[in-house]
Amino acid sequence: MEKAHQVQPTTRDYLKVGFWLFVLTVLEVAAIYIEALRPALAAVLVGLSVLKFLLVAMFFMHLKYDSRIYTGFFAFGMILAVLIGLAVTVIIL
Amino acid sequence: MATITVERSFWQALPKPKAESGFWSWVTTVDHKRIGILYFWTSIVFFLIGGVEALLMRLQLAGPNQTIIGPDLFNQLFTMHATTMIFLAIMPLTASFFNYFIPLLIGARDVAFPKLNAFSYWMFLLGGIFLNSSWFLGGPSDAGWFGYPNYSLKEYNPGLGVDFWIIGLLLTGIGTLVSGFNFIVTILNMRAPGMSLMRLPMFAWTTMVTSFLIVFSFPVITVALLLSLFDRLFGTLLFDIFAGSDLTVYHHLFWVFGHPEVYIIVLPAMGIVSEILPVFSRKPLFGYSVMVFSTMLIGFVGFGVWSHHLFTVGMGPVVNTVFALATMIIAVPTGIKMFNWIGTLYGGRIRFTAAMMYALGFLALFLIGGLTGVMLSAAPSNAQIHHTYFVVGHFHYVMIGGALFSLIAAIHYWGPKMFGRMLDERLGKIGFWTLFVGFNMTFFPMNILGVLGMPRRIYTYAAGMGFETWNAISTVGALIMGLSILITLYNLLTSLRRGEPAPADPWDGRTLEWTIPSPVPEYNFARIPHVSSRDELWVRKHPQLAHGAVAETAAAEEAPEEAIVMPGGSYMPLLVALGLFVGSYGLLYYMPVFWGGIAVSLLGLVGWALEGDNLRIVRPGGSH
Amino acid sequence: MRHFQRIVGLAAMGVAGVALPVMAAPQYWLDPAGPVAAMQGQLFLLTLYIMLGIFVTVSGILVYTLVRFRERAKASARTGEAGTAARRETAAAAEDELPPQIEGNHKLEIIWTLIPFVLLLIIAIPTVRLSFALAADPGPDALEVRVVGHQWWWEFEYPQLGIVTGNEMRIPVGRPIRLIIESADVIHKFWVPKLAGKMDAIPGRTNQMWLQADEPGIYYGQCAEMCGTHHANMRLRVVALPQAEFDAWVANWGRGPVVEDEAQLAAVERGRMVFETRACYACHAIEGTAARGTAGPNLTDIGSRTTLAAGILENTPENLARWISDPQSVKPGSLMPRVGLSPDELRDVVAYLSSLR
Amino acid sequence: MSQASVTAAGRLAGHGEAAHAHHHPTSLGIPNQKLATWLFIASESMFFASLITTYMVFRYRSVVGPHPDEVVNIPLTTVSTFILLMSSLTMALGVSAAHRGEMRAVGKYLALTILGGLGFLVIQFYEWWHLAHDFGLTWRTNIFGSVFYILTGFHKAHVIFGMLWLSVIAISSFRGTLRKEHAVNVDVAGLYWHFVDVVWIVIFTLVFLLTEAGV
Ligand code: HEA
Ligand code: HEA
Ligand code: HEC
Ligand code: CUA
Ligand SMILES: [Cu+2]
Repeated sequence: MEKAHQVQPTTRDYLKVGFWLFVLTVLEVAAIYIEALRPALAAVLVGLSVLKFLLVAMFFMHLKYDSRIYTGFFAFGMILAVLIGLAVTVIIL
Repeated sequence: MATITVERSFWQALPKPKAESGFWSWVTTVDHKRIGILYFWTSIVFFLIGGVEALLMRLQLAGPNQTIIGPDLFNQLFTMHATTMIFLAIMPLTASFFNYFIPLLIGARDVAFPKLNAFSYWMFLLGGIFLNSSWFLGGPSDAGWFGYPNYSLKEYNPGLGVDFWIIGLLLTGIGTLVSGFNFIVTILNMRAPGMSLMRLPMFAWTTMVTSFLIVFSFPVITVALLLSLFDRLFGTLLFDIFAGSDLTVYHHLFWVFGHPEVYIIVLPAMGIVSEILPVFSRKPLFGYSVMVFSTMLIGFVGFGVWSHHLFTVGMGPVVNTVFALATMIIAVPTGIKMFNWIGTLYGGRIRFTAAMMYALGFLALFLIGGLTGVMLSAAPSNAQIHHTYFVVGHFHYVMIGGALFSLIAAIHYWGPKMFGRMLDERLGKIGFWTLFVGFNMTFFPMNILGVLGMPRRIYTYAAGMGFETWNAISTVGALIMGLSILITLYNLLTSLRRGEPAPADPWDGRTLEWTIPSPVPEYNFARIPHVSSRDELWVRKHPQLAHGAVAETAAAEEAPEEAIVMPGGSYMPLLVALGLFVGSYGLLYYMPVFWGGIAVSLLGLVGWALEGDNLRIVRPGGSH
Repeated sequence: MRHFQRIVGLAAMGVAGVALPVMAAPQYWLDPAGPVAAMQGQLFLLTLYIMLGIFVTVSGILVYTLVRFRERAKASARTGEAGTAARRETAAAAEDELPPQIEGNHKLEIIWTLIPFVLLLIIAIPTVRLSFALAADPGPDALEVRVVGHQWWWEFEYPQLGIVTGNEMRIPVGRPIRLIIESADVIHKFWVPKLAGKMDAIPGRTNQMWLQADEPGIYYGQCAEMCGTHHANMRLRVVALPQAEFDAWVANWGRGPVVEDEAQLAAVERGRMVFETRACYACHAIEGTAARGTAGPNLTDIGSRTTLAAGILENTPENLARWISDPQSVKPGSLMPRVGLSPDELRDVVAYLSSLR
Repeated sequence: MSQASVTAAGRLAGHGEAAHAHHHPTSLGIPNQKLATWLFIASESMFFASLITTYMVFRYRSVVGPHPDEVVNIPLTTVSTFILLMSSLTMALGVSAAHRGEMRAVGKYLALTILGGLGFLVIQFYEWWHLAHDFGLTWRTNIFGSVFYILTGFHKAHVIFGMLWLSVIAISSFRGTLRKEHAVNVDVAGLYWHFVDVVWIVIFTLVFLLTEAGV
């Protein structure tokens, strides 16, 4: 059981996160159709999806409230995965 | 012994194994010690199989133009030899010691997930059987232990051999991954009170780092294998040149796994040596915290060097140099370990027991293997030694001189604890010297052969190439190694029956496993120990070393707990594993069997989750 | 200097008595025949010397430690070999004899972190330099050869000269050769140890390397990547010729049969008919004839090669006949099938192929 | 289970599979199951990273079409993405209910989550059918087809497995056998589900949006 003194997000908090996820998804799709964004589109899209990723990880997956160790494992795995993935892609392409 | 009954839903009413001895007790066991012993004997059997395969290759290579073994069989032999040795012999043997000793070393009664632990073992055993059954079902893979496509695809490898190889590795891989999670959680979360992370025995540290390497590298080979399996079974085009593929994708995926894998093999060995050297020089491990740090560094950097296996695929000078330099860096933390081991010995009072001699053998031989590794890492000259017997020499030095020597040291050191009998020291020493001599005779000539220009994976070579003498020496050496292995096996088997009964602490040990009887009772510790020092037992024996912190009285002297609850056996781990095992044959022969197998596994999982705990109460000191 | 290095290298690689087998080792690359292999060998020797130094130092300290700090007889008599329960009681008595319980030493640890760094730097610098140097293009006057690996033979195409040959690559001495390395089926690895290190032949990719022979001679090589049944029998030779001889070979290539008398000419003509009518032409090409196959080696200059079937048979008329009459008994699993020829046909075909010098 | 044996069970240091494990303090003070699940997730990150890397390298290498930019269907995939995101929301609410001890409510939230997963799958399988039917793209058509179906297929397999897992919990909730001490089991299943969602966020961006953006 999680420690009693830890703040638990309320249903309202979750709904808020859900709402923002919705907004971000809409923004992502909208971004594609905005001509002005074209030059930086890839960066914008990656940025938005990182935001979504963080929202889910921090709130739904409780990383914001839980032991730092979980964050450590996950972040380590993710960073390793991204670095190796990028390296392999760069080497081959 | 009482059984705790809980309310009986359908799943909870399923039969629970009751046997406490005999066949079914082993099949359903979730006791980490029994699982450790199962791992032990299984991996020894696979080691013998891999060794016989090696001897056959050595016989064929003893002289030029020999025809004892034809090319296709030879290719199958080295493929299966390597796969068996790495995945079915050395890794599970280390897992055997993880299983038996990690809970003992950290003062726990079991691992974090006993049922998962049993599952890991069954996946290993059944995966190994699946892999080796290909010998009888049309022949095993001949694509080498990295199974590069497109040679490994249907077009060039039409039989089922490669499929067996891939699926066999996937099956054992599942078991390995699961045990990786299990041991990290165990070590992080199941420590006895007072056993802080910086008091963990080195073996626990190396086990944990190894487990992390498993957790992060096995998924990658899983993908690599799955991709070629899809090409083979379902006709996808991932490695089809004519569809525009690039084969180096597989190269990279394989070695992103493959390099961490070699540290998965050697780190536990380093941990074992770090346990043994202090005991037999009667000194603490030199530079403990630096050792911990360099273990982590090796593990971490080990993920960034994979392309040193690919210097000749044409990645260009920039990539080659980056990976060459990264590879060289690893020599620094490894060197730190080497010097700390010598620092441990220095000034000590060194007892040359068989276990100690094997551990010292590790130091000398791993040194040679490591140094040849650094020679390999210089990309431009790697182009000459790459894929020659120089590489074969290198990796046998690190994997046998390193890992295997250390594991045999562990057999002599921890065997008495596991089996309750002392091994014969004299035979142990004879075993050591024959192995040491045989090993160097077998593998040192290989370094020379590489320089003379002998490529690896050739089933024959012409006369007059300058290869004859060295190959002949090497073959004789391999026979001597075989003799040595037989001596050690004989020692082990006879000592089990007739050896002197082992006391709790035969070596004047330093760590918690020596505080409890040999062999270890089911509950390990009659009372969970309180730890106040890195070398807990040593400090209890020498209170003047306790640096202010007062060592608690030995756990054994306290009154034991009167009732200890232990997990009872379960059929489910085996059931889930069997479903996957049988299903795998279905994948190759008859799809309905595959789906049936998956269904059985899923049902087994549900049963696993819902069957309840089958807890049993054990009373130390009672009639048990 | 090079001589000296070679001697040290030999001594280092082992044990007395190495010299003899080494001298007869046609793939011993520490005795290089061109600049690429020489540079690579030098880097190898540098790493070898440094590693030897480390090995001697570290194992020296190890042995010294073991000898000096071994438990003396007196102590071991008291504590006993394997120890028993009794040792616990003597433990208290032995207390005063515990060796100093040293747990570490920061200064030492820093030293043995730094020294390896420096040693690695000594290797790292030439590693980087050489990596780039060897990857550089050999320049415009390099001769280009396209190397294609096949199961289990090598194809060499000279785009600038319009020449295709197999298993034996002829090159002029003293001129850099730019190799374009490809594969027709699975992954192979091109390697001629005395001239240069390896480079992969990967289907779907094109790799480049260069090499150069400093002296005329025949240099052995072989495939170094597991490529199937006859990976061990996928050998090759590089024949380095003085420029004039090379030019003569180029000029003669594709000139047709060389015969001594009328009788031989007749046999050769008959042989050519056999070649162009039986299955041979479907897989093999011979310049100036109707044979245009590409599944097997180009045989235009087969008579002048030193070996057959990727380096596993000496090229003699008897071996040629043996090969053609039943390749599967020589190289079981080879992709050249047995073509049923009558003894006469066989004799003529051999005469024809032998005349293609 | 008698009171005495519960205390005794507590002494079995953190025996993770016992439902009552979290009554007992573990060394780090966090439940074994959660630790293990996070490790599993970290490991799965490497799995999907390998697949995604393969996808990124291979996607435009096909010698014959169709190529990614000819087939991606943003509106449809957006809807399915949105549904999956919302199933994560209901999942989070379910976990939250479990922590408050409202074990009956858990089942309802999980049922919604499973429904979300089902909606996602239906749309995704429709998209597969659409690709195969209208573009002739199967996993044997070209290299893009192979790697696309394998990547999205493994993701779907994860969704399906998650749905089975959640069903087992939901059913025990409805039957009333899910008790307060099982909260950590709900928690862990939730982590898995969110992770599958997170992976889809990445796939959606890399496979669909970036393609549409012409990268
Ligand atoms: C247990 C397994 C193990 C271990 C520990 C290592 C350790 C190392 N390996 Fe090895 N290696 C393999 C198993 C292992 N290897 C296998 C199986 C293959 C072949 C796979 C195949 O193709 O089938 C291989 C292949 C291989 C290659 C590719 C060869 C090729 O195909 O061309 C390279 C190249 O860089 C390499 C390098 C190294 C290095 C630098 C280390 C370093 O970690 C070594 C570090 C140790 C030391 C250096 C000794 C102690 C240090 C000191 C005393 C300090 C002072 C030293 C210096 C300053 C140098 N290895
Ligand atoms: C940890 C791993 C490990 C271990 C322990 C070994 C052990 C041995 N290996 Fe292994 N080897 C590899 C890993 C290992 N190897 C790998 C990864 C490859 C690369 C494969 C590839 O290219 O794909 C390889 C390749 C390889 C080759 C090169 C093949 C080639 O490239 O053509 C050779 C050649 O000599 C060889 C020899 C040996 C020998 C003689 C032993 C000996 O040490 C074995 C000693 C054991 C015994 C001799 C058994 C004793 C038993 C008996 C005497 C019989 C008793 C029997 C019964 C009771 C039933 N190995
Ligand atoms: C189906 C294709 C095929 C046919 C038909 C065929 N060959 Fe070959 N041939 C090959 C291949 C492939 C090789 C290379 C074999 C190897 O070295 O593994 C080869 C090798 C040879 C060699 C040795 C070449 C060298 O460079 O060493 C000779 C000579 C030869 N063939 C002659 C013939 C003759 C004569 C015939 C007809 C009677 C014939 N071949 C028919 C495919 C064929
Ligand atoms: Cu071609 Cu080996
Ligand atoms: Cu490596």
